[in-house]
Amino acid sequence: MSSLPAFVWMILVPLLAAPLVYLAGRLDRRSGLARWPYGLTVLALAAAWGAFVPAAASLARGAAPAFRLGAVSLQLDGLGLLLAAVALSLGLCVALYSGPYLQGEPGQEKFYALLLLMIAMIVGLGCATDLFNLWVWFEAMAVSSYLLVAFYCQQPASLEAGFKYLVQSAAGSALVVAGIALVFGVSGTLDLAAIGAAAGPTPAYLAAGVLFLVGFGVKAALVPLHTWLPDAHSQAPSGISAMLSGVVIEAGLVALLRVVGALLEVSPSWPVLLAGFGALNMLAGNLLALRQTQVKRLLAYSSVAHIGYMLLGLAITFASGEPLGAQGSLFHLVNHGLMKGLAFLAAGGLLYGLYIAAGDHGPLQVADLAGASRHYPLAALALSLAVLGLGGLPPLAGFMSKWQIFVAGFQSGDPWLMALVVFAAANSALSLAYYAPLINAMYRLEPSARVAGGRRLPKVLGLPLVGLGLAVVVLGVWPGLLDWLTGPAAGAVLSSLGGSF
Amino acid sequence: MLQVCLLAILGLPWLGAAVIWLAGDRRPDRLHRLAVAFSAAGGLAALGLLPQATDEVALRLSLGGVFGDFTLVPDGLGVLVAAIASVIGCLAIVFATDYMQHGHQLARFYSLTLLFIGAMAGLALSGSLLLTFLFWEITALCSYALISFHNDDPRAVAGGLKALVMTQVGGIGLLVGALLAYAWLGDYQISTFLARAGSLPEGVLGLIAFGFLLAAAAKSAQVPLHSWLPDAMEAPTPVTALIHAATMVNAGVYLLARFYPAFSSVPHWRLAVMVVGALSALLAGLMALACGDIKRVLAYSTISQLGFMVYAVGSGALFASQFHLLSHAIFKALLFLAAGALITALGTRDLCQMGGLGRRMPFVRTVFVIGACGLVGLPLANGFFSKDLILEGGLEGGPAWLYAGMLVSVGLTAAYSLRLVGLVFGGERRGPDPAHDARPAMRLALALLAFGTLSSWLLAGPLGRMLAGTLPAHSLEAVGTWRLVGAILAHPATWGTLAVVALGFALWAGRRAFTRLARALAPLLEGGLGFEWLNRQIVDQTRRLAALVQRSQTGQLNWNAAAILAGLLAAAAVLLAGGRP
Amino acid sequence: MTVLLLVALAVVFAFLAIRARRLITSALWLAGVSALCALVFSLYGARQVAVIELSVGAGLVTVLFVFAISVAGDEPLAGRPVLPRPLSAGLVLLWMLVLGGMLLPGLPIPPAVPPDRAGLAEVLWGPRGLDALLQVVVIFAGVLGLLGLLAESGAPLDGAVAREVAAGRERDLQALTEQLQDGEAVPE
Amino acid sequence: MSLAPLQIAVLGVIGLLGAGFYGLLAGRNLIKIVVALQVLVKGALLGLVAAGSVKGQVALGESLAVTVIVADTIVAVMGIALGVQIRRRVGTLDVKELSKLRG
Repeated sequence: MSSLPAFVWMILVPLLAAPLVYLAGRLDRRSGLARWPYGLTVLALAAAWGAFVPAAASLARGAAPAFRLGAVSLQLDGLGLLLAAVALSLGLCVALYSGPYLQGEPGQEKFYALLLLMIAMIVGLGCATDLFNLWVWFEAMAVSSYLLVAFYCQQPASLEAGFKYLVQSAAGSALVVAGIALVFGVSGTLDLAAIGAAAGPTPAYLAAGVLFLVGFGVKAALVPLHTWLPDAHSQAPSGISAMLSGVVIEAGLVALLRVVGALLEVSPSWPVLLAGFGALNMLAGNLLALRQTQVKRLLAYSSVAHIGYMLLGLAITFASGEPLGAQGSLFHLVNHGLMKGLAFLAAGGLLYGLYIAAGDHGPLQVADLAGASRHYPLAALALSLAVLGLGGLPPLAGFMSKWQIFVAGFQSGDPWLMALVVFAAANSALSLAYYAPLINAMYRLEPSARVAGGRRLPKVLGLPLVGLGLAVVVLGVWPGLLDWLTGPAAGAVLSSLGGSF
Repeated sequence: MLQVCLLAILGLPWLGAAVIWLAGDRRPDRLHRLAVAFSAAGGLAALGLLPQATDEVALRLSLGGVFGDFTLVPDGLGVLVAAIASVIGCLAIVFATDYMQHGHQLARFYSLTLLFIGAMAGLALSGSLLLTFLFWEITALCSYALISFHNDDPRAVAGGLKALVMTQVGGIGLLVGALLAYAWLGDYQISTFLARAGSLPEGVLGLIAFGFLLAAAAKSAQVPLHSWLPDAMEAPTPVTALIHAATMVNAGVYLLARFYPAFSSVPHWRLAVMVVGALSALLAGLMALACGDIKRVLAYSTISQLGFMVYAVGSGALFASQFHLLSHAIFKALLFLAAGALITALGTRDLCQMGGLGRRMPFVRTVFVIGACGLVGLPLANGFFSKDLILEGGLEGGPAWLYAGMLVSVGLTAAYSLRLVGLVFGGERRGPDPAHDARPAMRLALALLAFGTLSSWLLAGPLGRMLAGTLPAHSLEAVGTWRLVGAILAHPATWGTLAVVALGFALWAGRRAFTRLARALAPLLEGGLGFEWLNRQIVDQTRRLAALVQRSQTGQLNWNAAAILAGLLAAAAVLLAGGRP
Repeated sequence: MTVLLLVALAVVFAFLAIRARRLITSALWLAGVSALCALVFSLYGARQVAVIELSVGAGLVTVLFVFAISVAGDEPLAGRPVLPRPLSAGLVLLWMLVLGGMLLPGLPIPPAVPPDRAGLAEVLWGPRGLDALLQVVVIFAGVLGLLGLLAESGAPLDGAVAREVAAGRERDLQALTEQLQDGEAVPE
Repeated sequence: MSLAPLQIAVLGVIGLLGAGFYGLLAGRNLIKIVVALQVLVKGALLGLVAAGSVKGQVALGESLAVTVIVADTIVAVMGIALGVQIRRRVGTLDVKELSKLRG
């Protein structure tokens, strides 16, 4: 077994830990605290980091670690490493956080086992080189996330969200399979690189491209396919909201990127399409968030907007063939994972203190936050940092990645892309109109009735907040810190475009 | 030494901000002391930097990639603005130790104020466009957070939000400019840009120039993006004095002055700058006449005075603009802090409830009148010299009709200043008696500023030398203080200006003759001359659009599926449109 | 020709499954679609997957549907559809036309390729081993999900908070059952 | 007119996808929505098998199809379970009623 490359252990460790966690939870049922599953999960994710380091090191040495089983191979490249980094870091935070958050809930062992499975599937998805295999990872990720979304399965609202999520995601996945059938029927191969070599502007490939775009687009929350997102993000337990928003929709984007990269030759309109969806996402996401009164729903719509920024960066690379746009976009992917993870975990902390600890599953309203800063100083500061970063204010991480995307847009010299960059900047200004009131509410003096009667937060809950908050600030001050991750990832995107420039 | 000073100017306030935030609200007196200590140290460092001004890069931090090098260049312009920020910041904090005595959330107040001081100094000293933009946004962030410091007051929240969004929209201009410059020159350094601006295509340079004008107008509250400043008066008064009178609002003028050599050749740019400045000076002066809130009057007067500076930059009188920037920072901070002393004593900002305060608060009256002299530009106060320099520059470098407009603004300034002083200190007492005259720490800050108002014009010579010596691209000429004073006094325009000031006084004194006109104009002026309406329209339309989009999220699964189908059709259409070989 | 007929029949059955008023009819039509598909598969030479489709798609899934219907009830829903019917039909037709228009005219008629001799099991456990392993993961995740979804709130709880939660749930449940009983009592 | 196997399969795929989508658009009952999902996947399956057969890789097509069948059955089961749970907790199977989360 020692001959397995390190990156496979990143998948295997959480994967193998999942049944153990479940079993441990079944044996440990009496206590209702789920100490064992919780501890094991955190341990497994920490161990996966142990595999991450050598994997990253071997990639940095220029080796391309690969693992082959039968005809299907997994290969770690920059993009996969980046996705793994986001999934593992956010996953560790979420696992740490969920222990106190879910205290007393039934079925925690399933929660942890599925969380581990989902993380493993996301890491695997990033390494897939086979079209069908990519879909299988994707589907496995989706299947493990359904229960996580509908975890409070006694609550009508989370059942509703879970059902909508399941149906739309399954419809998208059926479209992807149809697309795979088309590609397979025309090219006779499933290997992404071979497809990339064979694909041309024929109607069959075009139709497959449409099916892939929409199929994966449902998961990546392209407007108008995003309709499941606000429901699922707002109803899931907060840790899962963070995962969904910070990693899962990005995993959809990465899958989309892989496939579109292979089908690049099919149509010259890919950049137009990506940029168009990007603009639509930014505008619709921001406008929808503008009128929200529920905190988690607001944050969910802001994810829609942020996917738009990532799409814009990718469109710039697709149009110009320069890696900078993709690099900015992937940097933004990482930052968005950190910032949105922080935002959801902080909002979840407040939700916990104000509602869940009292057995109430109502939505956290913006008005409830009034005065939160005095009773929950850490959560309030964390949420403020997160939304300021999301709004693109320096010196926080979100500003730097947006800047990188903007620079790429201007360097392309294309007036349309420059106009889109200006549009994106205007959207950032617009987004402050709903981020800022959150902060205003939290720093009010007069506490809301909820805050006045809120419970204290467990200490462990604060740990991920501190970690993510520091990351958001440090990356904002020193953006070059992640170049080792985003640079190769952008290179991977470029090479998946087949060097057709 | 230079590097130490630079690091101290930026680092000490930020360190202080962090320390105070962590210290929390538990022991207010310790917070007061900490804040004063950190800001005073920063102020001293800034004063120490003044004689060391140079046009060389003093500090360089390479971020690599598309972030370039972050550099600090302590040239005359930067050092001046940084020193104003640090010193007046220190005085504002000294004042605040009395003003905020019974305040809550002191830690937040002091941290944000210190954060602002550091950021403002950084903005002034930055030698890289990206760093400038970065600090530009941080100052906007602090300004927003401090305007809505009293978050329980919906007007404060709305004012903060308005300021944030408007300056952000303006910031897009700076963003576009910086991005264009980087895309064409491959470097963020301002020195590179100034040296190689001529090599840029004409259209690109024009875009940058007008982008910067947009950013400057938003930051310096110039027409038509001025309407956030009056609403920003909800901030605690020391903050108003510091951010919304003495420092941050100067950033726009500073930006225009710094890049003037690159943009002066852009067609219509200079005229546009002058028109924006003159229009702001004129309209804000009019609005100040009709306003019933002491802080809002001062806010309009700030817009108007900033208009003077912008006009000066446009006409090429760079030294005059920076000289007036210094004067205005001092006398306007004085006026605001004095107003703050009035407000704490009375508990109101309403002019209708003031009056007759001259005898009850003699100290405040004295300093307030000194400040008003500076504002009006009466001889011996610093505003006299700087404003006259601006007008002379305008007469030489700009069209006569704009000069005439500026003269009207001078008269208006005199009129509304007289009105303000009269309403506050003259006449009968129209409300409850003040609790007390200014407190000791307040007095200290006010006295220092009053002294500055009366004497800062003596610095004209050294200031001119410093600017001329360290700004090679601007081709400025150094003139000694006394020669300058002599030239001003000998210039016929000076006496014309003084005559206009007298006319302005007469206008207010004989206001009964214009009652009908005033009554007709009042609603127009109180409504902000239609700019408020425009703002509301934009906000309302955005909200309406948002409501429309929100209806598309029906929550019905069937519609969601239809959206997927629509997405399929749209994607197919786009791919097909471009996909035919 | 047989294939065409079977495929056409499958599509017709599918529409019938969608249009059926009763759930149980719908499930049976679906089983029909599945069976027809299985037949088509076997005509395409894919005998093993045909058997699997027949047993899983037509068998297992149908049983599940019938079970679910027996649990959840089979009342027809009154009222208008959410989307106007012409709109749904128009959108779907348009989409089918677009897809058909893209695919059918330009589709190359591929030369007949001699079928490979490999069996399903060899391929599934050989070259596609990774997929097969992931199937296990999917099944595991699915089973966990199912357990979670169908779990009753009887799990042991601990601490004051948990007792509160449980009490709240009990109240909700009671209210709901009362509501349901009321609701069911009315039509009779 | 004689159609090649591939054409027939494409027709079938389009037909089944269309039927499935119509079910998603017009279906009111949760269980029926799951039926529509099943129809959608049947279309995709048909495509996979036909593609394998056309390319002379029947077993490969079959193996893909099996994977899809397994994954999709799991999804269907979870959908049904959610539906049953919704019937229990919300008291209806009507998708129209299931729109408390909106805007």
